[in-house]
Amino acid sequence: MFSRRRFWSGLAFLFLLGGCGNSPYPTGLTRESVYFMSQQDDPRKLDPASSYRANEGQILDVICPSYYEYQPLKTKKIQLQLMLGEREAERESYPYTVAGKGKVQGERWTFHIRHDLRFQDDPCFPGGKGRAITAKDFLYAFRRMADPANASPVVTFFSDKVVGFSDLVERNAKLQKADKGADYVTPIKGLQLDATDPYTFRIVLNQPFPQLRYLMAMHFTSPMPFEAVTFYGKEINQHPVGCGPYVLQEWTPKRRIALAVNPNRPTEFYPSEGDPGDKEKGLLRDAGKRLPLADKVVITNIPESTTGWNLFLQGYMDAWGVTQTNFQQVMTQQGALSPEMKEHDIRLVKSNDLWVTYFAFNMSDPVVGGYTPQKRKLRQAISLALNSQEFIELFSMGNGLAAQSIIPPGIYGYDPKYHNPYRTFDPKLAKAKQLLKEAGYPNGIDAKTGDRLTIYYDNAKIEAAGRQYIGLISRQIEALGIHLESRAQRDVVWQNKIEGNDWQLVDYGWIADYPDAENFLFLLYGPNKRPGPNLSGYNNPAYNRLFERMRAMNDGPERLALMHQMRQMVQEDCPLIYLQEVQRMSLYYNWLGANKPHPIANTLLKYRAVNGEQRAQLQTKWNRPVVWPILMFGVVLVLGSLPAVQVVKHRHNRRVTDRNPSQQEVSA
Amino acid sequence: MALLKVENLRTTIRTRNGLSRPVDGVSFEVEAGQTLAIVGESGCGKSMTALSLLQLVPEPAGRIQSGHVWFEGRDLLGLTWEEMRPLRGRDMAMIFQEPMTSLNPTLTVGQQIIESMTVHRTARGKEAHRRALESLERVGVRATAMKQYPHELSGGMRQRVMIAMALVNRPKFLIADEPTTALDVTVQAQILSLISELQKETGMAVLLITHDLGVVSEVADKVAVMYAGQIVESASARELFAKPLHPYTQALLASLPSRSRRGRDLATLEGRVPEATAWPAACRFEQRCLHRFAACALHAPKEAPPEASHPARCHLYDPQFNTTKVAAQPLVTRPSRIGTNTDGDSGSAAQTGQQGSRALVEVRGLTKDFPVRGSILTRAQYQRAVDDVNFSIPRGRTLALVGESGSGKSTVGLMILDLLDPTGGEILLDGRPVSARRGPDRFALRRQMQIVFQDPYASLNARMTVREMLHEALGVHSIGTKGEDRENRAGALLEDVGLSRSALDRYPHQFSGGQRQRIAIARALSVNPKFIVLDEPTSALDVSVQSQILNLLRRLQQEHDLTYLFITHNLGVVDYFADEVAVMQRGKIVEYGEANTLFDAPQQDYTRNLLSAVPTVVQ
Amino acid sequence: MLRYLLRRVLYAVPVLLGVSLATFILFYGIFPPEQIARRNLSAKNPTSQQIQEWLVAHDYNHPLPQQFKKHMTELMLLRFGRSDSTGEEIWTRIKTGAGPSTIIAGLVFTASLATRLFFALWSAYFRATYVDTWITLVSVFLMSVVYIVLVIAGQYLMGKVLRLFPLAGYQSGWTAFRFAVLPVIIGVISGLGGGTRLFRTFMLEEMNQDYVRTARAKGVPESRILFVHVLKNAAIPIITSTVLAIPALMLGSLVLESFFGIPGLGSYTVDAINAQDFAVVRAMVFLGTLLYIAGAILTDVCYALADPRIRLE
Amino acid sequence: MLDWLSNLFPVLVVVVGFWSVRRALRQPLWAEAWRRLKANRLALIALSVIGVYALVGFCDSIAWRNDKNANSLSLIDRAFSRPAEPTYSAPLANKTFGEPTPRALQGRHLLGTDGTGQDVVYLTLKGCRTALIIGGFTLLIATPLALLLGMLAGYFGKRVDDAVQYTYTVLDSIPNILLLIAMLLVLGRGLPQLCVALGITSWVGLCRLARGETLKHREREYVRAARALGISHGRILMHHILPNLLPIIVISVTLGFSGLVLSEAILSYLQLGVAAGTGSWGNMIDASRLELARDPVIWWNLAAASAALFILVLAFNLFGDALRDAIDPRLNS
Repeated sequence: MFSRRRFWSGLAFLFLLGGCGNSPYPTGLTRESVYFMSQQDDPRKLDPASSYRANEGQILDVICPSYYEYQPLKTKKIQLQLMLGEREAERESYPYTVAGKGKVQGERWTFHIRHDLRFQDDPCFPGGKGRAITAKDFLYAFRRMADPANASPVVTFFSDKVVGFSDLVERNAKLQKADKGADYVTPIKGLQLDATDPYTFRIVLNQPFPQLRYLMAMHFTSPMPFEAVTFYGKEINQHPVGCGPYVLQEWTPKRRIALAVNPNRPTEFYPSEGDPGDKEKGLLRDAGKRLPLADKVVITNIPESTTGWNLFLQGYMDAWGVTQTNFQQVMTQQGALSPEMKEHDIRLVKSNDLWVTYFAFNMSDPVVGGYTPQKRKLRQAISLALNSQEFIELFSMGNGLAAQSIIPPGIYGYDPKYHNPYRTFDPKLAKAKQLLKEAGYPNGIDAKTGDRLTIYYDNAKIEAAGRQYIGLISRQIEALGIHLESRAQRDVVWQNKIEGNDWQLVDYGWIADYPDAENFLFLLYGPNKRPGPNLSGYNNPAYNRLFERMRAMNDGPERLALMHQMRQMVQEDCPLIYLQEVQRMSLYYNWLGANKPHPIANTLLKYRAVNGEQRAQLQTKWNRPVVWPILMFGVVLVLGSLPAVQVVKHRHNRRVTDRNPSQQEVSA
Repeated sequence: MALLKVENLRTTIRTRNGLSRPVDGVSFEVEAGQTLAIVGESGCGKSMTALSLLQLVPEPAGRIQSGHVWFEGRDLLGLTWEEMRPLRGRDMAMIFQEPMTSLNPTLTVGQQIIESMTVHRTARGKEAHRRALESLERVGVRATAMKQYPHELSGGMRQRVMIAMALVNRPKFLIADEPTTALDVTVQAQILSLISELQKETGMAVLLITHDLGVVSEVADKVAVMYAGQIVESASARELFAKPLHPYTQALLASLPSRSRRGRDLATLEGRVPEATAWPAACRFEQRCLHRFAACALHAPKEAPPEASHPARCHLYDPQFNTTKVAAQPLVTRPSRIGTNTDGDSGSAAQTGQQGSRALVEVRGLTKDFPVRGSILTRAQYQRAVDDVNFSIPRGRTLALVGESGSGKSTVGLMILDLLDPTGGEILLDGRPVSARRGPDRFALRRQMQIVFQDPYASLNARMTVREMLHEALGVHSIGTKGEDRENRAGALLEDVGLSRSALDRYPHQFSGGQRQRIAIARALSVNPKFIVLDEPTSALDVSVQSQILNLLRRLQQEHDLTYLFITHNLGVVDYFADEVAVMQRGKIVEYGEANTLFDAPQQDYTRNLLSAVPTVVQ
Repeated sequence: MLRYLLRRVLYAVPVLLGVSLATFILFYGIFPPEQIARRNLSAKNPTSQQIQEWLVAHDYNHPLPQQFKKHMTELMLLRFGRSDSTGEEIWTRIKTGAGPSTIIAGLVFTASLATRLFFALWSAYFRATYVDTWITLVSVFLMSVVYIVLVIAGQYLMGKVLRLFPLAGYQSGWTAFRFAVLPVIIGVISGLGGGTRLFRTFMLEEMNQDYVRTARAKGVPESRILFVHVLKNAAIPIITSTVLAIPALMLGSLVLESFFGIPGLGSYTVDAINAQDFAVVRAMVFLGTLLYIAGAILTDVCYALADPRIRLE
Repeated sequence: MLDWLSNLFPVLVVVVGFWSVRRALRQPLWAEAWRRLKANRLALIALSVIGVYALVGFCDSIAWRNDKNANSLSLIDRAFSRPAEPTYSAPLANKTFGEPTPRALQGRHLLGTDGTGQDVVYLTLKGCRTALIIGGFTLLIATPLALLLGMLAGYFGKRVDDAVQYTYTVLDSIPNILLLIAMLLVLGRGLPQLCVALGITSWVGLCRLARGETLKHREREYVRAARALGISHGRILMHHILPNLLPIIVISVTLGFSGLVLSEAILSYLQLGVAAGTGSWGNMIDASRLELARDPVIWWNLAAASAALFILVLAFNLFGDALRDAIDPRLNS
């Protein structure tokens, strides 16, 4: 039977092709000094002016570094260190005149960049060789942010502070409407080149803004060659040209991103000091080695987290996070790494994130918003009903702190001793029920109309875990007798609702852009209301005044006192229900050199060291294919078919008559 | 010794309704060079007998229970499937009724003929090809057909190919299962003569299965009449037609329409063949037999001894039961209800004389084109199906429209009824044009003309009871008042066509073919039409049922003063029934005239061919 | 034949016009571009000015009739433009995605056809025996399993437990087959039940035809009847049903590709769904239609090759 | 008031269903089919399984409020909802599953609980209604549309036929899944949207079938006879042709039903299924993708949902097959 033979030989052929095991990488690659990681989402774009997503930053920041960067080992007290800068920027007071306002106290910052900087080699440069970098390239990056075509997400950080920047933005918008290109020529007062030194530039601000240093550590301020912009045009999104330790070697959408060492990279070394205890942990082992440590980084796109976790277990990913799905397997009940994982050559690292999650009330909503005592009490009651601990247990495997205020640990101003009276959960809900009654809703029933109070919870939690989340919050709030109606929508629809101010309760998180309390406290600053970062639209003039004072200050007791005052106000008004301060648990294979997560730095890829030999050995050991079930299956199939052959034989020898053969003989 | 000797063959088939016994103790012999015809109504087990010989009964439901099939001295029933296979197609070949479906549509004619040889290793390669060509040539198919596919050939050609394929291995025995039923009369004649020629050449024996007594009388040496799974009578052809013994054979012969029976009722066989799952225990024909007497309902007639030259399985010839020793006389047709019009012409001719001047239906220059192919992008091309047809039918008379299939007969009928728009020409009913009418006028027309179709299975809506059908027809035309009045009318209609009122509550599938045709006629009559188009009303029916319907139609014509357009290809029926005949060929009327004159002295070659091709029973 | 093909291709034009009209109604009538802009901009707090800017940038800023003209001509000329979410040329992604998709879909297509045919023949050959019963039972069983469960279970078993194939990923060149095996096996199994049963029905239908009886009467052996006579005739409905299954193949590649991280057109589409990228979805709908129509024309050609009764003119 | 209305609908559906089945059984075709079905044990089992699902779906559709401010609870809610647990628990376990410190459960759960602590048996039962609505409601949209257009096209031919054929050729040329995606993208997530989108994509097949059959029947002699009697086109379509199409319609609907139910699961994977709050097997299966990666695996969610789905689809497949055999026109004539 020809078709049967063809089938089996075809199957055998497929096995032959697939026979070289389950490694998703080319043979031999895992033996080399390559760091393998995965991303669930493909970066949408890699352009320093507009990339904003975390998975984009992680790649972009090692290609396009900035003046400053974060010291990778110092996480107790987050510190900046120089990257492209030659020395610390000089900050000086700079009074200047504004029409109608008179003299204003501004600031002038002077930046001195390194002299040995060169862009990576790229076809956009003449001869394909990267040219030297000057201060011009830094200012060019600023002007790109002001170009509406780039839709830079951080343009507001600068437009209200850098002198003349907002005018430029407006001018560019007009130009775009007239179908003309943005203005890259007209000088603006806030961005100045030094007439004599090509490696110096100055930024003039209309107000004191000590946080500018942090902005100068973000990739938005990374120097940019205009050649690349001209050369790649609209495709610049896919062709970042920088001067960092790595260059983008391959980007196959949805498949793989590969980073290779940049031969033109500035000389930099693994730091030789860290937090106390880092040396004991071996974190300083590579001190003084030239960066980057790994020759290559391969980022594979794995949309399914299940698949990614299994690939990690097979040794094909070097690092992975502890999530709800793998928690049981990874952790013991005491919160330590499970013995199986230890045996599997895995280590666990815990760290804090500058990430706080909260529920926000819409302060302009007629039901939950407003500043009357009744409305306050309603919010306080709801706040009391929500048990952070349960959320942490369920969704963060018990890792994370029940947040008491908006400022997370690691930021100056965090107070471990502070307990928010409205975030202290009491299972009996006595106080909450009392407050609800005082708010006019005894047992959740509107005293006036007799209707049950319904609160709408808008969210984008359409996937499985989200549904559990909704279930939990419903249960907790409905314990008060209030009816919580969840309106789960696709992310964008949800965003639209928020923009349209058509919401009552949402949950949100804030990850720090830079490690300063201002970056958290501004979430409640009135003028920052939507489309600014102030989601709830909280607008308390007293708070606003305090915030404006606090913003310009350097850290110190005076600033701290202001912060406490502000905290007290927010506590009573209760526009937000703080949920948790997120902690992270990461798993690393031991073939990966010592490393330390950092709450905010995006440049960690260059500090990853890999022992490829060890990895390759273990991979082989763990991934021996199991073939016998397939063979068994085949054998069962063949054995099962054997009687069928008999059936056919039988069929050939069948008679259509039931006649008794003896009868035949008689008549014959 | 006979080439093939069948003894007491019994085949059963398991069905949903129980065990069916289509072949129930059949014995016969065929000598080399001889043609044995097995005749009988449908449902008598003829085809299953043929299939049983080759052991091709439908499996696994069908089994051969007992008996012997001796072929050249070997008992075939002792052989296994694989032992039997070399005999099939090599020593014993078979051809089937439907040449359309019996050939593989995806293999060329050549491939299929050559396959017959290669599977038996009788020839291969060039030799096989040569022999295939030879056999095609022999059956009169051009050599180019070798590379053609069955659908590219006409029906007659396909049947020739089937014969070529069957005969290429020079079998000793050929089974022909209704080989000409699906073919036109003229083609039928060619095929039949071809088979007998080949038989003479090769000396093979032929077993011919057919229901057409005409065919039998033309080609068979011996005839076996089969009824209800048994052979009831067998004799040489001449003897059988000259002196039929069994009442069944007699009835079959008597029910054949012919000119000699014109104006009289045909003999009918009431009832139908019993179900094969429940053959009556005593005489199986007893229920329908006009000669039955007491013993018939009690005892099964014995099979005649094999030596008998003209055995008939009937108590009449069994001395034990028929004590009067009077053999049955050939049946005399029962006297007609409408008087003794022994001379078929006189009655109606007289009528014609009175009314001949005024035609009820007149057709002038009727033309119909059908688009052959056409889409948005190509110009449609047309084929002329009906070409300038003219005729008129006087009130109360019958015009027969005859011709081969595809000659445009039915199209004319549909156009007259305004069911199809004519391309040109005009149709007058009572002097007023039909197709020009609009609205209520057109609707009123529906009451005046009706149609009865060929296939009694397709012409009744399977999802409606007879009552629903009749009430709908009455209701549409507001005949009678709702309720009891219509109920009475419906009942009366049924009684008029010879069915009982109890039929009202039943669905079409609960009736036999003949009964269905009666219902269709009742439906047509429900609106009291003046004119009925009969589109091959009997060609799907057995001879015995055909005679019932013809009798009915004749009676109704007289009682209701109906005018008929009788479309048919069966010239025997025309000869019996029609007053005038129009012969159609390729859309045109080639000959038109009074029936008797035309049949006696056909003017056109085509008509002559048609007439000569009709096999007639020589009694 | 050539004339026929030309006519079929010409006939595809009004159909494609209809399809682009349908997409126009869907994406411009029911869901106007302002909404698209809103959905794409929402992460950055759209003001009406921003929406206008976005519409200008993505060339949506025309009055409806003009937009209609533009939409129709661009689709007809296969100018798909740029993605709404990433601004990338859609064609470049189609070009890179076509390779993997073709490999996966092509392998699934041929392998399923072969396996279905195999099991159907097996079933027909052993009809009315336990082999037939089992094949039928397993087929109905497979038909009732949800595709997703099959995918999940297949990856779990073959990739994780047995470690035979890479769990996910893709590489170009010959090594692609390594990554294709697992998805292809799953794709094949998913369609095996329905396909086998259907093919078996076709074969049994043919086995009841008169010409089979003729062949038996000719003494043709059963195996030859099945493999020559029946198979050749059953090929006709099989071809039709196989092409009718092409859209189902599309569904398969959507799920398979996104699940196994194969960077083909399927996962591109799924990403576009998640990113609310209307331009890409629009382009993929049109492209899918084109492929489908091409497939239908191809079927007709195969049909004519398999069935001598049909002649394309 | 609203409770009454919303309860009236399922009752109406059931009453109309019963009424039409009873009426049909008086017809010989269906009576005969039913007689044959009764002899087929597998078909009867399948039918009773479908009956059980339908009963669950029906019970889940009958809902009322305890007081005017509470959520309305269906019979299923009242009978099967179990105390919500904190999180996962294994079947019949007494402690939670997958937490650092397992907590005691308030009750036992036959199939365990899901991440929100909901009883899996309860969730699975809740999925019945969604599945039946997706299958039933979609067919309710698609079937009349398909029949109307198909029969008109087949019966009148010419322009009508051209228009209908063009419409469905266009729709059919767009691969179903892409059309679904495009529509759901525009319409948004939700049960009604899903039904509409599935309805629009699934009428084509039936329409084509209805057109072909009508074309065949139009040429049948009984239709010609009816026309010869002067019966109006509308009446011929409704009383003569439609009853003759019913068998194929019933078969294609029966077999199409399972396809629709299955497609919900796939659309859930693409995040295009029913809204998150609506209990559906597709959503449960989608959720279990993550649960399968856990070790120890959380299998009961996937197992329950896919078993429920599997059994329903299997029952429909088996019943559809048996029905097809029972009203096979070849056996019928």
